[in-house]
Amino acid sequence: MPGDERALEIDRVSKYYGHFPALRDIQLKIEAGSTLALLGRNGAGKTTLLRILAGLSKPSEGTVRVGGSDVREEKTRRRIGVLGHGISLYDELSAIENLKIFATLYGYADPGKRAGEWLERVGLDRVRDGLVREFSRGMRQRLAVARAFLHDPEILLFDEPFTALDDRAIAVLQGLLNGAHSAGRTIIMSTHQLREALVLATHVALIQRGQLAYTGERTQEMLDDPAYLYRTYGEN
Amino acid sequence: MPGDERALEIDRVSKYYGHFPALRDIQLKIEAGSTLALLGRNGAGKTTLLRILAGLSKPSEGTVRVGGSDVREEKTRRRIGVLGHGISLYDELSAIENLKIFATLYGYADPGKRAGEWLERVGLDRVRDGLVREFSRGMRQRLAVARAFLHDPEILLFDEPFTALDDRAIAVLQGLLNGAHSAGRTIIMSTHQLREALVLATHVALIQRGQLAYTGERTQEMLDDPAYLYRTYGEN
Amino acid sequence: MGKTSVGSFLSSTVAIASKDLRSEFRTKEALNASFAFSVVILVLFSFAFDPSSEQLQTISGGLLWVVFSFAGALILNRSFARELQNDCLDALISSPAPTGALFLGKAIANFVLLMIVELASLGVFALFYDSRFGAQLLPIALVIALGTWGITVIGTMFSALTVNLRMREMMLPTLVYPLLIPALMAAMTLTTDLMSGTPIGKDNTIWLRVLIGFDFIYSILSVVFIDVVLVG
Amino acid sequence: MGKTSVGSFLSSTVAIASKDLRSEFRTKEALNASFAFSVVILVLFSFAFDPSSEQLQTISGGLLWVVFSFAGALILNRSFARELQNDCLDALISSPAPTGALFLGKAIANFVLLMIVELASLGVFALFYDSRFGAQLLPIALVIALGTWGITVIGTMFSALTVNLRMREMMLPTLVYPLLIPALMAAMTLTTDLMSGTPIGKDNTIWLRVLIGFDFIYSILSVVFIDVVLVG
Amino acid sequence: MRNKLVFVLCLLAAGILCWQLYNVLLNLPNEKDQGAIYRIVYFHVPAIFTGFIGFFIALGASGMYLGTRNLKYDAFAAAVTEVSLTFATIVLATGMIWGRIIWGIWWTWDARLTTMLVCWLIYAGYLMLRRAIDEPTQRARLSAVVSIFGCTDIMIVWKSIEWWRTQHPAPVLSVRDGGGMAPGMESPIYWNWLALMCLAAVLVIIRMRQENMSREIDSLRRMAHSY
Ligand code: HEM
Ligand SMILES: Nc1ncnc2c1ncn2[C@@H]1O[C@H](COP(=O)(O)OP(=O)(O)OP(=O)(O)O)[C@@H](O)[C@H]1O
Ligand SMILES: Nc1ncnc2c1ncn2[C@@H]1O[C@H](COP(=O)(O)OP(=O)(O)OP(=O)(O)O)[C@@H](O)[C@H]1O
Ligand SMILES: [Mg+2]
Ligand SMILES: [Mg+2]
Repeated sequence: MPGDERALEIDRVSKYYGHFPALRDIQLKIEAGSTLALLGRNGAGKTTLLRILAGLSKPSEGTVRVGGSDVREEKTRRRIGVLGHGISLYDELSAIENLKIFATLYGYADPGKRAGEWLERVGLDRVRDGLVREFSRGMRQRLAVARAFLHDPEILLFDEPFTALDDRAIAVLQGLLNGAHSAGRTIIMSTHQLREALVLATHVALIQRGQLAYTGERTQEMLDDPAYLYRTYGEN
Repeated sequence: MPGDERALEIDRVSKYYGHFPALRDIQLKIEAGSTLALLGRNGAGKTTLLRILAGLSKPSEGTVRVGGSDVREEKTRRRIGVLGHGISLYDELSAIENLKIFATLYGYADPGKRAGEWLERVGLDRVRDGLVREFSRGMRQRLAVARAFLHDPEILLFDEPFTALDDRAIAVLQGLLNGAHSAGRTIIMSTHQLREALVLATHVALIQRGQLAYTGERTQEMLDDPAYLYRTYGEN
Repeated sequence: MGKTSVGSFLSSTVAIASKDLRSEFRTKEALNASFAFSVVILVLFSFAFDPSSEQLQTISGGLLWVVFSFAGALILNRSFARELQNDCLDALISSPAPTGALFLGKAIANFVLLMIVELASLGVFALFYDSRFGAQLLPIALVIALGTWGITVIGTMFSALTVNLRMREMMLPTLVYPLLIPALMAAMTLTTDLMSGTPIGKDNTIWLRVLIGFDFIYSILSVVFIDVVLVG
Repeated sequence: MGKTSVGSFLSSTVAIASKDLRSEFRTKEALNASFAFSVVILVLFSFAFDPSSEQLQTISGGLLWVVFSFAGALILNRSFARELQNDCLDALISSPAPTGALFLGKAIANFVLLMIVELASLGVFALFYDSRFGAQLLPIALVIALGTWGITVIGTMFSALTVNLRMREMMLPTLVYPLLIPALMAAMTLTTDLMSGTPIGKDNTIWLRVLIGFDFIYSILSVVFIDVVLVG
Repeated sequence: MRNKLVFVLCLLAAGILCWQLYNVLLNLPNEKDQGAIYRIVYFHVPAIFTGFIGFFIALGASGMYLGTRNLKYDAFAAAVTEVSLTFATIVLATGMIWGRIIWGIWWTWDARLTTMLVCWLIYAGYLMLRRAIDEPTQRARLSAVVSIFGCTDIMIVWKSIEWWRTQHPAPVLSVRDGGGMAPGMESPIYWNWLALMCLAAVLVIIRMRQENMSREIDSLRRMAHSY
């Protein structure tokens, strides 16, 4: 498929746990620069799909490609940033140490500099040598964002980013996401907090029992009444 | 203090982790039959307070009393039901076995009968012998509710009950809570999902850095604009 | 404590013990692993020490208890860790069952599981190392039961104590084994004596007393302090 | 593999190894626990076997490796478990660093930690059991390094393999120790020989070869299969 | 079709076993040193051959699984390992009985015996690992790796003991370099081996069917309980 070199293409992806199909035949193309809200009930398969996109698990069938190459390839992984349920930080290490490790893994020549820049960007340079163990939940969350997006990935994956965060933390995160969107990043996030997600989304995908039930642009209708999607396309 | 024999009284409760005050001088009386939404930012101390109310941890100072007796007393614990972050069920045991254990611990003469009744009530009698490990998240949640309220407690404590649940599961839980409220139970729940909580609440308490910043009845104002409370009483 | 209170203490104890036993017997994972581990230790020791030597009789008691305490650690490790899975421990603690009953129930379940593994290992040991227990079967069984109860009480207590620590797997052995040394010493001496045909008599009753004293003191201490450990 | 690719493999390996070492040296928890455990085992064995006996020379090699492998398990256990805490493993796997570098980095860190604990235990051992290593110091060091690398490779690999299992603490020893037996057998024989003054010569070069072969084969196998284990 | 195969193999195994049992017990003379007990060799040796062949087949199947990710290979590997472990147990049991009579002890820490025990432990670990993992795909993947590591290990152990003097008899069969048995006494070993191979095949087929079935049931139940 020629066209956008940076788009993420999910091509007939299925994932079986034994014989149980957690995902069936997902076919989806995500345009570069769009923000996709991945919706679906508990157990629909959102986390499974995101883990496959992140290269953390392999699809049983089908492929996921970014600009034509597989997600498990080294150069593709460099283009993807992931923030899952956990914050993926080492409690016993300091903020700067945590970021430096990942900067090294992503092949930066001067990991210390890169790490320092990001600490500043998320407002943690004051506590650069503080151990993560001593950070509050909000600080941890910000550091986690810095860790995940240190390498300026084109594609950002979030699994339930708003869960268990308070209003202020959600606002901060929304701000970051908005910034990434304006900078032309592709964002994919799964969530149950429809209201918070739909504000940001340009596109919506609804998964139902492992199958894609709906995909399209986000409409005003959805914003006004978040339950609309489930009512219209979801089973009951 | 004479008056309502069934009220929950929190009397100058403080909790220190080392020198760090997670709760300071909390003074609060919760009337029998009310539904209290316990609000506060991340790290405010909601979970700490709920664990103290549940008798899972001891306050450093102050007391918590139900009808005049301490929460760690046996007869008081019988009046309290708790549902925390975890579902508190054994994955390797079946639904009925799980409930039977707790019915025995709560001293029921015929634990099997009690367990069976509750399975019916939450609609899981069809899978009474299924192992919890194989249940979906929704089924687990319903069984957890049955486990927590098996002994018909007067006081129900919930820590972030809506987190990570989908719309349908939230509706089921709200229904159960509404039912408990109509039956005259006292409900205390902490949450960040203000909208869902405020619909149910009769009272609201806002904790800020371990201190009680506001307490009172829920007003129409709050319902219309959930952020109102934080704006008015919260710091920024 | 009134009569009903004793009754509810007992029924809680039984409920906890039977829950643990039932879930273990359903999968048999800890039993199998612990038994396999004890066979592995026997094999390792057979390389480390020449098992065909004369000296074997004098060390077999020691060897046996080393195997018991290491293989048992696998079972004890899981005892309270089993409750962490879905925060089950919180539900148990917030129930009206006294924490003492909780502890006793778990200890009893662990004791039963340990005894099963130990009897199986004993059989393997007898086969592999050509030992005979025939003559002193009853006293040996008594010593094993007493020693095992010692391991169980300390192990269960510290399983509770370490359950919420980050370093659970490491802290448990570091804390438990040093404490167990008197009980293990007594059990080792008695077992070796009995296996070499010396009955329990004037020379070694002191060890028996140490063992019984150990069990008694730590059982009491554990039941008293378990509430502090679990609730605070 | 181009030049830069080798370079990035190496720098990832170093980053992982130094991260593990740094966080361990900061708390020293695993080191302390593992060392304490090895002392406890030595004490236990000194009760189980008469350490003043003549026979000691013939068993000291065996004893040493039993101590090493048990105390080392505490460190290896934590190796990948350390990554579970905040789902750090996911971040590592989704980074462009090859999983082979991940494995090697962790293995190197574990090797260093194990060697530290082993040297410390060796000192304690020499004190307790009045052994002397002087004469064959270099060959003994070589054997210890080879044996330790064997334990490390298998231990790290299976730490990765079991990291997501419910029964991690039990499955790890059950799988690892039987696999380690050839390496341990070889290391035990060589150490005992060297400690009793026999140099490595025609009788026991075969054991040296077994040890080297073991290390070699499993290092290769692990680097090849780690991706299957971690990603799928 | 499969049922017929199972039936035929069963008949074959039973026929050969009966014939050879008759032959071994009633026709063959006692051995000059060992007396009657030597006859246990007709089960001891065929069982070990069957078992080891099984472990190697399991290694192949595990490799195939990792290559193709087809769960059929996993079921096959599991079934073969399980059956082979049974035969390994038979070797241990018959060997121990034999040793009790000939050597007067149940067990000696001789290299061959120890190797066999290590082998048994490794594959017992494999089966325990399988039981500890619920999710079939993960189970297949991880246990395939264990199978590969285990088989390698057994080859190493096997190699490493070739230089040990053992109490256990050295190879005696003429196909190897021994040739110390009378021809008439040797042939029942091969016949019994054939019979045990048939038996093993039957067990593997049945076990595989069961494995597939239980996975089917498991996923149906999951399907019913999820969502
Ligand atoms: C538990 C005890 C025993 C075990 C685990 C055991 C194990 C084995 C194994 C693994 C083999 C195959 C070796 C090979 O083919 O190289 C074997 C073969 C054999 N075993 Fe045993 N054995 C045991 C006891 C005995 C005893 C007591 C005897 C008789 C004194 C015996 C006689 C033989 C013979 C004659 C062979 C055939 C050797 C050949 O030609 O390959 N085994 N045994
Ligand atoms: N490791 C696993 N083994 C077996 N089944 C699994 C595994 N992981 C997920 N599943 C199943 O796959 C389905 C999809 O799970 P997934 O976690 O992707 O759902 P989700 O959409 O993220 O749900 P939630 O909103 O609850 O997070 C579920 O039915 C789940 O039970
Ligand atoms: N076991 C502990 N040891 C040390 N500090 C703790 C412990 N538990 C909680 N705290 C601290 O006490 C404070 C209150 O924590 P708590 O979990 O009660 O907050 P919360 O209101 O439930 O927050 P959230 O909304 O994030 O769940 C926090 O600052 C937290 O860091
Ligand atoms: Mg999810
Ligand atoms: Mg909380």
